[in-house]
Amino acid sequence: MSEKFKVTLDELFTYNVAKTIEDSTLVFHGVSSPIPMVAMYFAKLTHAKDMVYVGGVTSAIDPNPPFFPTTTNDWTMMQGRTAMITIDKLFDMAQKGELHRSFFSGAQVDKYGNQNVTMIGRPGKVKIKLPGGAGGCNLSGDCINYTIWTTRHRAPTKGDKKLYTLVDKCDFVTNVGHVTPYGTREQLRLVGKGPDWLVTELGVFDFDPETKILRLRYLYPDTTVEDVLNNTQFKPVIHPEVRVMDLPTREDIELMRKIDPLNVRKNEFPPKELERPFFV
Amino acid sequence: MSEKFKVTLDELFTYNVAKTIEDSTLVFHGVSSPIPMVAMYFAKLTHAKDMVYVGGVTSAIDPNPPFFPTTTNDWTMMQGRTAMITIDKLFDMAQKGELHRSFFSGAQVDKYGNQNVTMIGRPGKVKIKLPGGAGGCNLSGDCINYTIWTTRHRAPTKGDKKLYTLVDKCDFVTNVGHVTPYGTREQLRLVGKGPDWLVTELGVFDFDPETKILRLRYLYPDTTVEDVLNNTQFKPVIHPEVRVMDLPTREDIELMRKIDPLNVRKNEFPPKELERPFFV
Amino acid sequence: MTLEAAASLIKDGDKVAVGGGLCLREPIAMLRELTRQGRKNLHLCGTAHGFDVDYACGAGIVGAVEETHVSFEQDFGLALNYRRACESGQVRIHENCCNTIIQQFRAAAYGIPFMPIMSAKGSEEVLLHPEFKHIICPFTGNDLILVPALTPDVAIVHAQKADIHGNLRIEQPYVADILMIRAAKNVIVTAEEIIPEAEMIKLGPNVPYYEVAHVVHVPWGAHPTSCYPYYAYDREHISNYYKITQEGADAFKTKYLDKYVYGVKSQAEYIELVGGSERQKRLASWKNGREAWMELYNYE
Amino acid sequence: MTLEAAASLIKDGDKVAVGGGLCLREPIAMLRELTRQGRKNLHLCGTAHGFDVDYACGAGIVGAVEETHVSFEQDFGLALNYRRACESGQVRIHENCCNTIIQQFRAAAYGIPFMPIMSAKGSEEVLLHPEFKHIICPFTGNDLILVPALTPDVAIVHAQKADIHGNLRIEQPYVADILMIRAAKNVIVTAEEIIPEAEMIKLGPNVPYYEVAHVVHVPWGAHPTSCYPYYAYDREHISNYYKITQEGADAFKTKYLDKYVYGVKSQAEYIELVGGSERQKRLASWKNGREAWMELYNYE
Repeated sequence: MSEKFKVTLDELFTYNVAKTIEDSTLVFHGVSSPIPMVAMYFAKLTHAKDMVYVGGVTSAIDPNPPFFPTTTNDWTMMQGRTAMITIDKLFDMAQKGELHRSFFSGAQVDKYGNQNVTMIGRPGKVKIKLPGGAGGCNLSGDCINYTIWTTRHRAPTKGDKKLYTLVDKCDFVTNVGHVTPYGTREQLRLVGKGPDWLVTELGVFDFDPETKILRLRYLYPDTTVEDVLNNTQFKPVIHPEVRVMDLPTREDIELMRKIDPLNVRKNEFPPKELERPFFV
Repeated sequence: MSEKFKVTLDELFTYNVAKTIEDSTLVFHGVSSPIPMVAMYFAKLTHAKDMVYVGGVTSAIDPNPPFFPTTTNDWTMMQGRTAMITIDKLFDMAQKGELHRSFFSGAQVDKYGNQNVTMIGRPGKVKIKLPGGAGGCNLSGDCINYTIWTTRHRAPTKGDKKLYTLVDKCDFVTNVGHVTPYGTREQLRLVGKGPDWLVTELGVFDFDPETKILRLRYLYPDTTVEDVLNNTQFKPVIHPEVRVMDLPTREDIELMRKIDPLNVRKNEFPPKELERPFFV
Repeated sequence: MTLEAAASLIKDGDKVAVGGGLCLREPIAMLRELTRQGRKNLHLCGTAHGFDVDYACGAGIVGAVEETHVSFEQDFGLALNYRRACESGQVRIHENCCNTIIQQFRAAAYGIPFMPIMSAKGSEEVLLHPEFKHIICPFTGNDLILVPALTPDVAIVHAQKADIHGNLRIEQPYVADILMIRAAKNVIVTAEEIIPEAEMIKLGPNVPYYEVAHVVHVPWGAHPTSCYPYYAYDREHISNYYKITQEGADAFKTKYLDKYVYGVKSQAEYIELVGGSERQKRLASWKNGREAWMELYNYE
Repeated sequence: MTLEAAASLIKDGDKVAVGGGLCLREPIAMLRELTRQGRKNLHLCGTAHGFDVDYACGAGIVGAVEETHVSFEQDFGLALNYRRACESGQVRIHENCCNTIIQQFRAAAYGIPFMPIMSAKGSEEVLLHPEFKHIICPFTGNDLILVPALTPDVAIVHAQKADIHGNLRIEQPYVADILMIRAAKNVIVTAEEIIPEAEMIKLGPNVPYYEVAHVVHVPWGAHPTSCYPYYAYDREHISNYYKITQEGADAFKTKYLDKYVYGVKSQAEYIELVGGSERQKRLASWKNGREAWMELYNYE
């Protein structure tokens, strides 16, 4: 196929999230997670066929959802399942070290991968009450690894200052990254090993093994290191071999569109970002 | 009906156990408990119709067993049930203070109602390994009240000494009575209030409110205070109004025989005891 | 028992565990009735919720929220009544985390004073919970957080099926409902259907009667959240609701509460108001296959 | 996988959680195979058991018993092989109590180092468990016993139905099996029936495949204990077994082990030996109604 096939940001983004999932692992997504929802099922149908797929908040095991709904706690997510477990059991599995991957986001993500989903401001001085972390505070400690995603890396300017999502320090730490206000994961003797990937609309990061600071690994075909630096409050590590990400195939994208006919994956993006043109 | 109706010891005994069950309570029996099995269902069908009847080890709620089997973990005990719970939940209910009554026995029962179902001898010097308490060690602490029963009150003579079941002090305390080797129930802050009845083949006891020592309340039509004293290693309190127990009606006995066609209730008795003649 | 009588058993200031979660099987009819009765200062607790908590904050019946998440997810976004109530200080923020609160319900259900958890260390959510304790584990030497039993005064749950004795058949996902029922001092259930005891026994209740104090028959008691298989969630109603919440607290009172809560005297009237049998038919149409089901999420 | 291969995964000295209980659904075929393979010093743990533990003590494969009760109940009485093994010191006595060990399995299943319990205080069973710790509860001031996670090296369970992936359908009563499966490092299941995955999904597995390492198809794998609905417990076989145990350890070896264990090479041979299809028909006859069912308990 030599013709160019047009894809949109949500598709590349979801593909990047899917690629953080290894085969033969046990994987769960939480609430408010359209992109992980689609990415997990996509991974299960492509490179991670032996993944144990815990279908979100309903805790169905290996469902085949007819489509993805706009909420994570819907009977669509239980269709075609192999088994049901209960949420308390899911959290047990995590605490026991059996949950290999989950997905968390935040209104703020700091350089060590801590996330804030609780409040802008501080207790007693709340400026914006965010939705809350659901299971994130526990699972970010317990699951072996997790993927952070945010579709709001690009920092808008308000008056004379930029409003960063990737901040030097979170107003409030809900979900724990590598170095928390109370010490490192090792000092805290947490069960899991912490976040290993961050996917944003500007790039894909892992963590520098030494400093535990976010490290830029991949760019989109239309983003530069400078774009990333301009939209990040702290100075991320730049991987010496930073390059444009591997792109999905046309078949990958067709599959993604087929499994997500309501395009719930697009709901997470500011409309303007979806206009970015990509071709595979 | 003026004719005399012949009944046997197992029937009077089971009737006495049944009468320790109050209506509108939640009641459970454990393993190796033919008499409580029959007594509970009998109570449910007679004076305790609103009892929540946890049908033994299967944890069926309000079963209607077609007959009583010779073991407590049999599908007979799940027939005609309203619901099933699991054993872990049963123990939760007890720990939470929701289990009103259970039934325990022992190769030894001491004056405070402690029971030994673990060993004759001491750890490291085991003379007879008894079956073990199953849930008794926990439940004797947790359930609100419980009934002790033994069909071996009568102490046989071996050589020059009597082998007592009702002993001054247990070789080993498995299930806890009112005063344990480690203090009183109040000192230990246990959830339940302890045993309130002991039914034997010689009499029925409650506990002296002051001393917490077993107190003889009722005799069988054919037993005397002296019989009881001769077969008890310690000196029980004798209730000032000790008298012969209230007897069941002919209809009661007919019902009991009907629900227990295999006569599992008789299994607990030395054959000779079953020859004692009673009439109602 | 009537919904009015059942709601009257809940007192101002009670700690109330709310069943269901996010868009699913939330006891909304009960919350509307509590609003009509002028209940105040309820302390809501549970896992990840949405319409219920946002509604109750907007209705002014809440004094504290101990849920783990309140939003309309990516469908509509932040829960605006909840935000306003938290940001103004009207509602005390006791935000919790799912496993933490599950363990707190477990401790209550199990009759023990606390549960140890391995996580939450490093998170500032513990700042919202001065009642948590730390110990050095006598077995591992690890620093552990001990989270105390959370015993709701009452759990309010909407179940698919109940019988008159209180046996319940709740369909998956249970969310935390079965656990909350075991943890709470008192359990009040609204049920979509009351079925004969014999039928319930055949189905196999997953909550036995003695755990449930009161059952009220309330068809569409979870609307506008879903109560499958009877109805999917009413995205159109929630969309309209959300737009009203965007207009502010006053608009919420006049356009939503006055109409859908104070303006109706019974659940039957409410059902008529939100679209009656036509609407009921539409929300049951998810059963007609993938296309029909998708349509319910796609009306705009 | 064959029974031989599955049994070979269990090592001398392993801590083995044994499924079922008393007269019900015990993994006896697996215990016989472990006997043929000469396994030694197994540390058995579980709740209230009977034939399985008594058999295993008589077969000499046990080094420690951490069950809560071992007997033939009032049907036959004390478990004589178990008694001999305990009284001779061949088997270390770690007798436990049902709720205590359930909480220990829970701690392992939940991934926490311990559970607190409210009871066992005052009982001397704690003398058999020096690993228990006491603390003063930081919430209530009450003295609490902390019981550590009990993580079996392997759980051996006999299930009614499995599929080839390891999804299980275990019928009530589960006893502690589902909990043990979650607590153990490794899970080996013998199944009465292997059914197609589609049928399993329709029934709804109560143990998902990823919790089970190995499944072996072993019809009559629980005999002589019951595995309803396939067969009631074989009281005649057990009565005969019990009489042999009354004759002493040597008689048990020559009259029972040599015949029913070492004398058979396969489960099919075993089934023939204990009565073949006639016996299978008889033990399935409980389904024919009350009289037939009673007859199985009444043969003497």
